[in-house]
Amino acid sequence: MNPVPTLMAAPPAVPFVAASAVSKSYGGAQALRGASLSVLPGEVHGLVGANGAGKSTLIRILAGLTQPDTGEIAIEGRPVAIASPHAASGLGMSFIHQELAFVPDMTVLENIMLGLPKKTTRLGLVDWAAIQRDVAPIIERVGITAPLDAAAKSLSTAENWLISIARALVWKARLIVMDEPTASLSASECRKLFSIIRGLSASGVAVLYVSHRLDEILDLCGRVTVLRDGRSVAVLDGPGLTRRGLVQAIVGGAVEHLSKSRDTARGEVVLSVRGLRRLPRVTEASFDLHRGEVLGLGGLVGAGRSELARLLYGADRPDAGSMTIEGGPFAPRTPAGAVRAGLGLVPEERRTEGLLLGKSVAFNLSLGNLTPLLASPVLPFISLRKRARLAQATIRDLSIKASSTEQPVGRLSGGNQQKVVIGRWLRSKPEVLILDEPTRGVDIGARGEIHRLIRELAGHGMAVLVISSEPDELPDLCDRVLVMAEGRIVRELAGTDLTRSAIIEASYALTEERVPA
Amino acid sequence: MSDVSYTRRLSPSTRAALGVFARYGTIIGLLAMILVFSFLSPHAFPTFSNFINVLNQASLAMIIAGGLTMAVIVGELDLSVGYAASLHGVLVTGLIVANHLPIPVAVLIELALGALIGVVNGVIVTKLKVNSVIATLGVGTVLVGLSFAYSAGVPIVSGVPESFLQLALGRWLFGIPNPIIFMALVFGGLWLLVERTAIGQEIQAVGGNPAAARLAGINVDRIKILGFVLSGMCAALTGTLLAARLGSGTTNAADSYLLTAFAAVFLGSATLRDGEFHILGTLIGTLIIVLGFNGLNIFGAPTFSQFVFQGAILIVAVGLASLGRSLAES
Amino acid sequence: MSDVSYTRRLSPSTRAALGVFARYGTIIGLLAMILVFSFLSPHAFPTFSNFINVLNQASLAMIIAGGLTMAVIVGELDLSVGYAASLHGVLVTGLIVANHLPIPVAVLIELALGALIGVVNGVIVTKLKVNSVIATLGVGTVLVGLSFAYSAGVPIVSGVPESFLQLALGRWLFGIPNPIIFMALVFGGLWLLVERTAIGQEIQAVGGNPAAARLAGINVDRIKILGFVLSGMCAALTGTLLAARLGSGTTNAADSYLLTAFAAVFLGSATLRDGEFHILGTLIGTLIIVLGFNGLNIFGAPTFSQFVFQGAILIVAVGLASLGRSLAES
Amino acid sequence: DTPLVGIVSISATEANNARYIVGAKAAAKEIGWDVSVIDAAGSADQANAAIQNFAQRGSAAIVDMVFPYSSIGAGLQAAKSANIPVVTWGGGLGSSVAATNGSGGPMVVPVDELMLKAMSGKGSILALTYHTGEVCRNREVELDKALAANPDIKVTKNEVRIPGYFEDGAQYANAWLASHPAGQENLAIWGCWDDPAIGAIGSLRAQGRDDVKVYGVNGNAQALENIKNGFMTATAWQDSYTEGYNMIKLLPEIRKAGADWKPKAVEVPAVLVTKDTIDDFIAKHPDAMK
Ligand SMILES: Nc1ncnc2c1ncn2[C@@H]1O[C@H](COP(=O)(O)OP(=O)(O)OP(=O)(O)O)[C@@H](O)[C@H]1O
Ligand SMILES: Nc1ncnc2c1ncn2[C@@H]1O[C@H](COP(=O)(O)OP(=O)(O)OP(=O)(O)O)[C@@H](O)[C@H]1O
Ligand SMILES: [Mg+2]
Ligand SMILES: [Mg+2]
Repeated sequence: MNPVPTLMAAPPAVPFVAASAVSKSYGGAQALRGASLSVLPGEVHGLVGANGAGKSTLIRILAGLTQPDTGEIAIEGRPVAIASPHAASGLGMSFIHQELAFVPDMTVLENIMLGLPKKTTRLGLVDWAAIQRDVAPIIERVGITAPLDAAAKSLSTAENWLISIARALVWKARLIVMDEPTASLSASECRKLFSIIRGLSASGVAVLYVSHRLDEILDLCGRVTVLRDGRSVAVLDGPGLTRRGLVQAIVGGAVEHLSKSRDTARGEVVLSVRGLRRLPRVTEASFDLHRGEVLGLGGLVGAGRSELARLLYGADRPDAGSMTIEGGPFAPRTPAGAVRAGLGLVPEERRTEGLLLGKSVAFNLSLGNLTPLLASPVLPFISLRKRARLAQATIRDLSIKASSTEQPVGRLSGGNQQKVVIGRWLRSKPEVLILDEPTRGVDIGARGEIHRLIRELAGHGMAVLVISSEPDELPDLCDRVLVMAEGRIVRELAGTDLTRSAIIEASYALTEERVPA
Repeated sequence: MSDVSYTRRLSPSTRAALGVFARYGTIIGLLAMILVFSFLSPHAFPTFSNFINVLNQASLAMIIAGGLTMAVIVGELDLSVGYAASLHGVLVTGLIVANHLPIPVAVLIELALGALIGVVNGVIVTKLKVNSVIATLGVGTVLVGLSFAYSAGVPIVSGVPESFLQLALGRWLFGIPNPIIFMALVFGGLWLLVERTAIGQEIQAVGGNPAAARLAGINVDRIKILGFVLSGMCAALTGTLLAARLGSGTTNAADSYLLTAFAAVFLGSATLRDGEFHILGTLIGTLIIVLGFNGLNIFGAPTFSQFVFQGAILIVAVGLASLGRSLAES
Repeated sequence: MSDVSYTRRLSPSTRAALGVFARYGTIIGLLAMILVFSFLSPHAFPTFSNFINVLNQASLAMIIAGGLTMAVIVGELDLSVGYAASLHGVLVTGLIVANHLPIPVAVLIELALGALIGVVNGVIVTKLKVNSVIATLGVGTVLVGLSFAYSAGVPIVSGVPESFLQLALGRWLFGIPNPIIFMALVFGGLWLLVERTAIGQEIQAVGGNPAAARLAGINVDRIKILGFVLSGMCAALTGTLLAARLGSGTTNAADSYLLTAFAAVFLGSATLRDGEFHILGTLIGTLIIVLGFNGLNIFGAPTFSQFVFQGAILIVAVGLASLGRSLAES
Repeated sequence: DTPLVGIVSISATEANNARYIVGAKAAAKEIGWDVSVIDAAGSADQANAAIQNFAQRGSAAIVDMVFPYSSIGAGLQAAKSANIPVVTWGGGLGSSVAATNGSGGPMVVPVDELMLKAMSGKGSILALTYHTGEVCRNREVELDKALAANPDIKVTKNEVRIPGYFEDGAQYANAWLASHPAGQENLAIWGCWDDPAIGAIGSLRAQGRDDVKVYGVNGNAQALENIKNGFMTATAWQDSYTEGYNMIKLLPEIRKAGADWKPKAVEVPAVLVTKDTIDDFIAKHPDAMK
């Protein structure tokens, strides 16, 4: 068992990395306004803030991916300029970015050694046997179980995270920066990650840890820097480091809590699913979705929920099973067919599956729902004025932080991008809306708004299916929760049974039977 | 030790200027080129008749480039357009001369055939999932073979009626040469389609991010096929007009349009928008290429300089635009 | 209400068979082609001397395709290789005939020049951030201009020494034609580089996911430039060997290699690996194209069928491979 | 086994090549030989490969169309070591080539004479050249010789490309016409073969210019059609059918003579065709319009 780093009374003299008064603007947007950050050797340092607060930008600057406009960065007291990712690793830093970076067609071992100096034979060829011997202890320590010659693309997200960590360890980095590492990890994978982080810290490696999950932050970090609107507004440690303190620093005021309105009456069945299967990830799924209800789909990452959503949505074809929508047969062959039948989807990977990053907010909001934009009912032309007006309304309704309706959506922060994807379905009002991890990577303020929005949609008679890997999220939000494990729906929870612990218990039900500890 | 603190490298006004340059650079370049050539050849270059002549000459390449733009907007390349246009030229004269079909019927058959070739390209790319470079190269090569099979490579010449030639040589509207009219109609139509219709929004979405477009409920395959169909139809129109202009259908008459069209489309992507392909850009791109060729010729520049000019203008225009853009954003 | 139910589309064994087909389909196709031609022309086609003959013919296209593979592995296209090879052919004969340089010196100068052209391509793509299609098309066009400037388009013929011709016509090792030796050296070298060295790892990473490679601290720009340099050097070697084979340096002698090389590289990507570009695949891809040409020639197939074959084999090979792959995975 | 003659064509798309092949086939039928044609699509390397392939097949003779003997070194070597005679059409006589005809250079002389007579020593010429082609180069040399005696004629030379000669011819004509307005001097456009000139005619017609005389060489069907319609002034018709026919008829002789064969040129004279002679010409050679 690794010890939790003790809360140090007086920090040692020289921080490993210290950034001071860093500013950075992208075109018109001011991402950082004189932010500061210092990470001590061997500490686990948290970095938190609302969406768009500038966390990723600060990290990208440390990584040499972008250059700040002004500011100073020092490593062990010596000022440095970090011109490239190469320079950053030369300074003893290793990064695990928000968007996972690995080469899908290369093997696990090749990905671990990516960009690192490699042992060669006398002929100048890479000596993979020697390298494998060298990294074996690290692989053991990190807990990679996949064969080293498997292609990285055949691995799960969690295993690819482990690859990144292994790379950092091989490089003997003094600081490992992790940008929202747990966003796509299961609870057990999270626990494993935490113990690795503690081990690193104990062996003198500093970790800079970015997350929206405050429980993790409180659990792991000795000190926490809070960013708000590009400024570092607080550094909390010791007794000052509390959930309440963090929330106040992040939001800059008090947060109201969502109280669930239980008055929505559940209507007739809209979508009915029977025996849906697509091996290997979905074994059997049967359920009914009612008008006006928010149905949660809980479980561990990899339980097959996203796959199930894709089946409902016609993005994949099932092996067996049947569906009806509003009593009529429903067998979508494409997402277009599903949309016509009255479905909508907010996909899990918003940047790659949800958005056209180069196009404007208005364009993205109107995508897939162009009928309201038609200038006249007879001609096929659309009205750009209508598009802008509708976009403006949606931006207002969802309080999306965008400079204008014409701003490219790729320049919004993660949370605001997510709101744009949801906003798309706000106008077309599908019968059934599926949201896959709608609040992943979304700050607590925005998360509250998104929850309120979901309830509101249900209140207007929409049937909503919410997939979430955070057990906390579903009990507050949903009328009823189905728990999936290993491709099956294993439990239905509603009413007073619907609690966080019941979801967790059901999620592990199958796993624990099969994998003896 | 040297000073390593960061200072802002570019002032906001410099950045803004660079941004303007990135967007309007090619247009500025076009205007500068026109000025220089007007200065060098004041009597021959900047005349209305020369402009009409150049535009008339360029119209065919422009039509094919307009079609190609549709293929690249949906994210695919269409290397078959040159070969296809050559084949259409052979077939349309064959239909008129050998099969005695009325001209409008022959032209309509070509347009339908162009659409069909587009469908074939599109289906191979979307359903067989063949990379579009290889698919359209393959289809183009097959088309050359078909052209040989039809004509044994011998141009179809005799008996081409004058009324067919008038398609390209006539001036049916206000004394403007017909090819210019056709070109204007094609560009106007495509511009409206892409920028102002619902289908156009879907076309742009498919080009921007096919995965997201698909999940937003757009039938991506159908839109991609549509891009190829428009490209194929434009190739058919170009091939037909070229046959009318030359008075014959020749197996490789239009092959060389491929490179011109490509260059125009990519030059266009450096114009006005940030590296996106669009119809207006293609228009400006073709103008740069043909006016440059014309101006250099009138000035009497040697052959080699024309190649150098054509190659260099591409790199310089696109390079400066993207450099300006990335500096402005940095 | 009718029950719309699904049934499993493919049995596991069918899927496995399709997977095999996707990987080995092009090789199976190659073998089938050899069988068919052997059957059609039993005396002329399946002989050792014909095989050597074919390989000899193919070697030049193979070398240029091997170089092109390096450019596409790092994720870029190099459309300048054909024009560059033509220019090298003109220059190397010029250096030997007009400047009386010793042959090895002239060849080394060409290789250095080829590397330089690669650097130019690479810098334009990575630093000016110009799309590689447009950059290499532009550079290629400039090279055509330079070739004209040097030779006015007139082939350099008289005074080419016999010893230079021996570079391509000689059989210095075990009676194997020299081009085959050069080709084997190039492919062996490139294969070792990509598959077995540290730089090769970086090359693969840049091609597989440039963003990830950059984050891992790999100097992506330098690796991309390296890809262009290797492509440029292979073009130089091909151009030089072609000049030796033809006994003259001609402005457009090697232009047509571009299409062959492209087709070979993409055919190769359908071989053994899942749609990745790789050296071994390119080898097999070129063999298919060249053996097809040779077999049809020997069989005496009409001209049009050669085009149709070349186009169709591309589509069929790549199409079946990717279809097999996606069905196997579905 | 019937003997086989292998023909390697630079471009079966080109009308004269096609006509030569037709003539060759007719003759081959008469002497009972088989004919096989490979299109090298303009690539000298493919031409070499094709010649090697014919050698491999053990053909009785090989015809090289248009590729100069200097660019088919590897092919000639293969044919020589297999004892197969190679003849050229427009490829010249040299190395181990046994016979040639169709060396198109001198064909242009009557065209040049006609053109210069019409200009009577004054005016401007747009010459559309193609340096890479041996035949075109020879014709340009003839033109330069003829022009040397006419210092007051200004010549603008532009290089066309293959493919792309129609478009190039048209674009060069456009630019040249812009600085040579009608009614000021004698104007002529000269193509080193018909096709670029036909491209230029497209420009003339589009601009409604009828003051420019246009000259081509080869006399392909399209050029003849243009002469009939009055858009082209003159061309020299190459009787490539007869050239192909005669050459194939020669092959058995060459084979019989073996090592004793003396390489020689067997030229067929070209026919100057103008507006005045076109009707007679067509009556005499109806297949020239095909
Ligand atoms: N490439 C870019 N171009 C323009 N603006 C950008 C770019 N990257 C970030 N921004 C802007 O900078 C601000 C800070 O973004 P950043 O990604 O650093 O936030 P974050 O704190 O990581 O948010 P999240 O929690 O959502 O990931 C946002 O307003 C964003 O819109
Ligand atoms: N083709 C695949 N091969 C291997 N692993 C995969 C594959 N597709 C998905 N995965 C992994 O499976 C998990 C996701 O599976 P799926 O999306 O079906 O489940 P989920 O319950 O929706 O999980 P999540 O919470 O990530 O949405 C991820 O860890 C992902 O990396
Ligand atoms: Mg972030
Ligand atoms: Mg999921």
